[in-house]
Amino acid sequence: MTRENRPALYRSMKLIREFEERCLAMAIAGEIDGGIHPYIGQEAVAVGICANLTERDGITSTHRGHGHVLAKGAEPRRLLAELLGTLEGFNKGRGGSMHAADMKLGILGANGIVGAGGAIASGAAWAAKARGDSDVVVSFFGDGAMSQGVLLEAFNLAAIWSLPVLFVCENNQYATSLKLEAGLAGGATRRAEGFGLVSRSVDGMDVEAVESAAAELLEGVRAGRGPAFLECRTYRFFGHHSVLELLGVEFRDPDEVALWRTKDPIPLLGDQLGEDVVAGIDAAVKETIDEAVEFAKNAPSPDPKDALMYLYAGATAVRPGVIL
Amino acid sequence: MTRENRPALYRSMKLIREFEERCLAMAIAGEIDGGIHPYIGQEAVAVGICANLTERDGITSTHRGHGHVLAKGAEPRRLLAELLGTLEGFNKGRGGSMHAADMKLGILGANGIVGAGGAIASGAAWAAKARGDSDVVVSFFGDGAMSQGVLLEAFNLAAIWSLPVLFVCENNQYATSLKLEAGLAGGATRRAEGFGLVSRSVDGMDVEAVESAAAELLEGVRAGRGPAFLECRTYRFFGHHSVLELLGVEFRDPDEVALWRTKDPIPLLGDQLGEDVVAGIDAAVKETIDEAVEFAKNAPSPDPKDALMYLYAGATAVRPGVIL
Amino acid sequence: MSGLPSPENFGYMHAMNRALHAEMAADEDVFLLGEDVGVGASGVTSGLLPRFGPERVLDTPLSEQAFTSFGTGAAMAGKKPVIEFQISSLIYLVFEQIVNQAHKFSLMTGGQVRIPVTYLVSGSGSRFGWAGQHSDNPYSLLAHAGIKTVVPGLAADAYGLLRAAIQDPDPVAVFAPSPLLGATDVSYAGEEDIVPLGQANVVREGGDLTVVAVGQHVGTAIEVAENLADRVDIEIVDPRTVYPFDWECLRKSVDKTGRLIVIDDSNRMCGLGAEIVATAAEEFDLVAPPRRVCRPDGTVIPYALALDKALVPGAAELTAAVDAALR
Amino acid sequence: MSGLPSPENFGYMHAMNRALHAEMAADEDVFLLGEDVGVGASGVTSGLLPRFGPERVLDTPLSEQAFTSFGTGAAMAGKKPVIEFQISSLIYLVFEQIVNQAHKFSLMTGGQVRIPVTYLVSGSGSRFGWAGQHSDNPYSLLAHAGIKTVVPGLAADAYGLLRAAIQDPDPVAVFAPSPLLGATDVSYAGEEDIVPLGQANVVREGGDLTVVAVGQHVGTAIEVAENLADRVDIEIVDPRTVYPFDWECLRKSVDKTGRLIVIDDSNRMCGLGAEIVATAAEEFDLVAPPRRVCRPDGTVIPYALALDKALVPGAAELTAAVDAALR
Ligand SMILES: Cc1ncc(C[n+]2csc(CCOP(=O)(O)OP(=O)(O)O)c2C)c(N)n1
Ligand SMILES: Cc1ncc(C[n+]2csc(CCOP(=O)(O)OP(=O)(O)O)c2C)c(N)n1
Ligand SMILES: [Mg+2]
Ligand SMILES: [Mg+2]
Repeated sequence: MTRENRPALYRSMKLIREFEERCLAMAIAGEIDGGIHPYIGQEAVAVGICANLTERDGITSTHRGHGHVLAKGAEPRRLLAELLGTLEGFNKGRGGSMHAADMKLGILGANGIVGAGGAIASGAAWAAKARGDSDVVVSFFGDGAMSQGVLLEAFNLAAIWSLPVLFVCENNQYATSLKLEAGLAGGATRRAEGFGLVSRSVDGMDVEAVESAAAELLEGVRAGRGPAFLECRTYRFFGHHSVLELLGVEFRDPDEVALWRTKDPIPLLGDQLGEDVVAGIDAAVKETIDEAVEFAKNAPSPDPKDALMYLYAGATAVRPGVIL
Repeated sequence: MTRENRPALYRSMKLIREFEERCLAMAIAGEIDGGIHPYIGQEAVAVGICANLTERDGITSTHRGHGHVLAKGAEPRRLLAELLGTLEGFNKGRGGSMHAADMKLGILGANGIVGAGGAIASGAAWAAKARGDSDVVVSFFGDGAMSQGVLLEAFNLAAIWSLPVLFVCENNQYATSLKLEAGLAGGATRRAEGFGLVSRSVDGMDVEAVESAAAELLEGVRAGRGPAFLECRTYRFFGHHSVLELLGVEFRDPDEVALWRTKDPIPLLGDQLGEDVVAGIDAAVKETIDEAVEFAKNAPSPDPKDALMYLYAGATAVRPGVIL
Repeated sequence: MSGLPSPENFGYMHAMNRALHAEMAADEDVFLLGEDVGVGASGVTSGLLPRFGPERVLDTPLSEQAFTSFGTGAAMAGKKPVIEFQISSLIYLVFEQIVNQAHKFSLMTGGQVRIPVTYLVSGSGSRFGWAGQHSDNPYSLLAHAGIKTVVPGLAADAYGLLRAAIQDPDPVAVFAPSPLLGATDVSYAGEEDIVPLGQANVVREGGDLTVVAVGQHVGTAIEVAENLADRVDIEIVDPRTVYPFDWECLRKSVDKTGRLIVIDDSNRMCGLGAEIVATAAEEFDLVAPPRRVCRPDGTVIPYALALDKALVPGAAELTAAVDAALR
Repeated sequence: MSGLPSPENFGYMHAMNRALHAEMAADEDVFLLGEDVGVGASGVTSGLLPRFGPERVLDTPLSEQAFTSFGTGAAMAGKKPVIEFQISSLIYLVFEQIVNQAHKFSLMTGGQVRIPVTYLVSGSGSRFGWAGQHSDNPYSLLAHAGIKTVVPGLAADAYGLLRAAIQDPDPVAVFAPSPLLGATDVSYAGEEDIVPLGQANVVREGGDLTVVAVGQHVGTAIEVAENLADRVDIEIVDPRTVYPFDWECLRKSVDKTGRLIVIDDSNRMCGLGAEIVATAAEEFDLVAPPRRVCRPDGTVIPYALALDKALVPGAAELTAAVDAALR
């Protein structure tokens, strides 16, 4: 990739940042039921990776999924409409933050269960391979997920079947309160290599580094040389979940948090674009998000009578909770 | 270890062989319900490992567990009594082949679910560590188990908590019909290393090689330096399960089977002991097994009225299947 | 491989095997995955690898969780996976992947995606001598969670329901009772129709008492009904699909007979029998208390054969329940 | 950590927290493991790490399956693990390890070993706004499999049952309903007794109709009973332990009232409500059909709050069922 796409990378990161800051405030204010897991601080990962993807490529995402979904091209207003539980949301208000999905864009879903996405991604990748396409699927997950059995099984499956999957470990060094070293023996890339995955580690605060590392790995993946693994070393600037922000709880050392905030990927790239460019993008992004908030707040709510709509794809008689 | 224990190693392997040959015949004759997964060919693994263990050390075993159980010191007659579903069996006829356990000898159970033992072993090892003992737990499993999520999770758990566990992968190169290469990416030891385990691979047809590799690894494990992993390259001489023998089904290349049979660990060691020693041991072993068969065939059966005895350790009212 | 249990007879296993062949031939998106499916170790998948090739018959490593969610992912991308499980208790191992993932995607995505996966348990319930971890019948659990669940009791239904399951747009679990796998069935000619999900079958008509019989107990119920024919005229309802249950069919039968017994080889507590008896008590007109014939609460099947058999319901228990219901 | 939900009030969470403190102080073999138990992220495990140290309070990686069977292994070696699960659906993920391993070892080994593990689900059922994968109540599933299962509906019972669960020689699952975690309970003074497993509690006496109410619905039932007190005299039975169920207590109540309604926040099909209604129909004398108030079949909780609430039973549904039962 070249310098020409820097503004686009910046814009995408800024969009996520602005979206998440607004969401976090709304969640703390009680406007988003269930709250959110803010992505703030990790924007370079989603953006650097997704810069390499087309609409035909797939992703699986996590509980901390807004960044991935937006970076993959989803409309902010429809994501926010989902978070507000409205019919204009991608999932018609049925999924919320942890299940946001836009199948048309290959967004196969955030997921409320840590580590669940890797095997789903592998199945979708196999189907793409069976179609004879060069489409790939990227599976995002955290450092905590690296100890989840189903994900480890998926590494093996993808490797023996040589599937077009890129596994992206967003190593933000904590799983809720658990420090990386206390949870993960052997190290992320070494573990992935143990499953025969081509593996690399990259500075996840540097969007261009992420982008080019992913580009390199994806070249092999697309060419049918099998799956790969990319560890992105990153950090979340806020608490694990908005409810912890609300309560003012932080499990991490404040000095550590402060140090990582100095590595913010957005000004890092912004500084290279010049003030004018940045100001222009920032203003446009703010407008987009303002408009999204307006849109989402005015979107209609689903009817409680339809609570079980979509439970089955086929017509299926469901007996209600009370039969009088 | 020294040459002095060669007769003991030979005796232990021969005991397993004789036991298994008798069982296989009985299973094919329909005398053992459910049949068995014969251990024949793999004796050097169980014997080489267990030569390093005391009665206080634990093991977890597998569906192909007779060898482990016998090598750990269990009485053949009580194991056979279990296989015949009698009250003289370790499990009072409740467990059978896949659940044989003798807690007094630290045999924490064979297991019908592939890969299930590693996490159980880790818990028992943690308890030993908490007691301040230098006791260890060995977890046996096959190459097929190396792709089972819960076992991979257990590798990590044992490593981060530095537990006194030795993981022993009996790589007999097949999981039922699945060839190793088709099931396992990256290789066994490389995968284990990816979890921070000290790992080695050894010729599993050579009991002395297994014994000394295990001794080396167990030294570190006992000394509190954390878990280790040993791959033993071995082969089963018969089909996956006795029912396949009964049906005459073999998924492997007959030439491959024949080749491996030339590496039989028992004559390999026997040749070094001299004919007389071998003949003496063989005769004694045969007598032991004859006696075990006699014992088991005459052991009393449990009463069907007691079918749910032991379902709970505490007194618990269980409602029957028919209430008239 | 010729020694493996052959599906080349007009029995239950042959029916399932033929259903797989038929669906794979009819629809290119159908594919099969599972352990030892290539060699057809269970007997049910014989001949599929040679016919359809390794692109559509995938031998998996022992990674049930990953390959189950792999099925979900492939389904999202338009495929129709059939996943074979060698042991019924492997359903426990993939409970998360079926119940919390595959089942929930349709609603959670607001209908954006369908997950047409078939979970084929080729051998459920006691195998007599396989002990505690190989002998359960987990179908009530999947039904509680809302997974469409099928337990064919006759060969023709095994054929027809397996085809319907594969064609269904939702996840469907198919449990083949172990005791039936080796059975031949004279009523089955090897050429049968698709049986829609959710439709029960009145296997035997009668006016005195309704027996709901599940899986291999369709046979048990027929045997008992014939034995007792001089004393009581038993109607036998085979639900075939245990969820969604065909309540209308049962209602009609109980309207006629006023008496109900359920025979079902799962645990008493919160089992399928409980559901059927409960619904009948709430909604139907019964002239005598309904009854269940099932396994005891929390059953773990012991190894010793006499103990194993003591826990699995059969003709003796059903006969006793019929006698009690008539008193 | 001071901002975390504090158990320093006489509420439900405080009760559970005190029970953990009491058992860990009383018995050296008791230890705690789970995700974020050190910081007490759920609120239930607060103060245990500082008091008992990292040897007895183990923060685990996200490896639910391994740490559940780790508990089994530690139990075999004489320990008494308490395993916390942050989300009720994590029970699905460890279904194999609980149901097919821990539960079965006692019988399968012929009584050689006991597995005194407590599975503590500190937050079951809908959290209102957490959507499909965080809102289930899997207790009927564990009851079907034979796991001793406890759903305390009152703070004092949360204390007493959790202690009893930890002391029990078998695996026991304890489900703390999410809606109760933040509740304070004036009837609870912070000093309560151990409540033996398997004993129901008549929370309110009445002569006209028995309501079996589970978990947070003990409160729902009390509210409804008071509201309708001028029309109907409701007796409320809180089973507390859902398996093994205290059938004798319920029998006595229904003998008196002849009418039965169950309110329970799990799915209809094969749920706890089915079991209670079925047993009553088989064995008790009812003067009117029994009824269930529960979630619909196969429920997946949608995100939007109004939809979520529409699926979880409450006072309105219970009132309607009472009215219907009296007609
Ligand atoms: C299997 C599973 N276990 C536990 C949880 C509860 N939980 C949600 S997020 C989380 C931490 C995840 O850590 P990581 O994978 O590093 O992602 P991060 O939150 O750091 O982005 C936990 C324990 C869950 N959702 N799923
Ligand atoms: C989790 C699980 N999956 C599948 C099975 C069925 N099964 C029993 S043994 C076996 C093969 C095991 O292979 P391996 O671990 O290499 O052990 P081996 O039989 O070669 O000794 C399979 C698939 C099982 N018991 N448990
Ligand atoms: Mg993390
Ligand atoms: Mg093997």
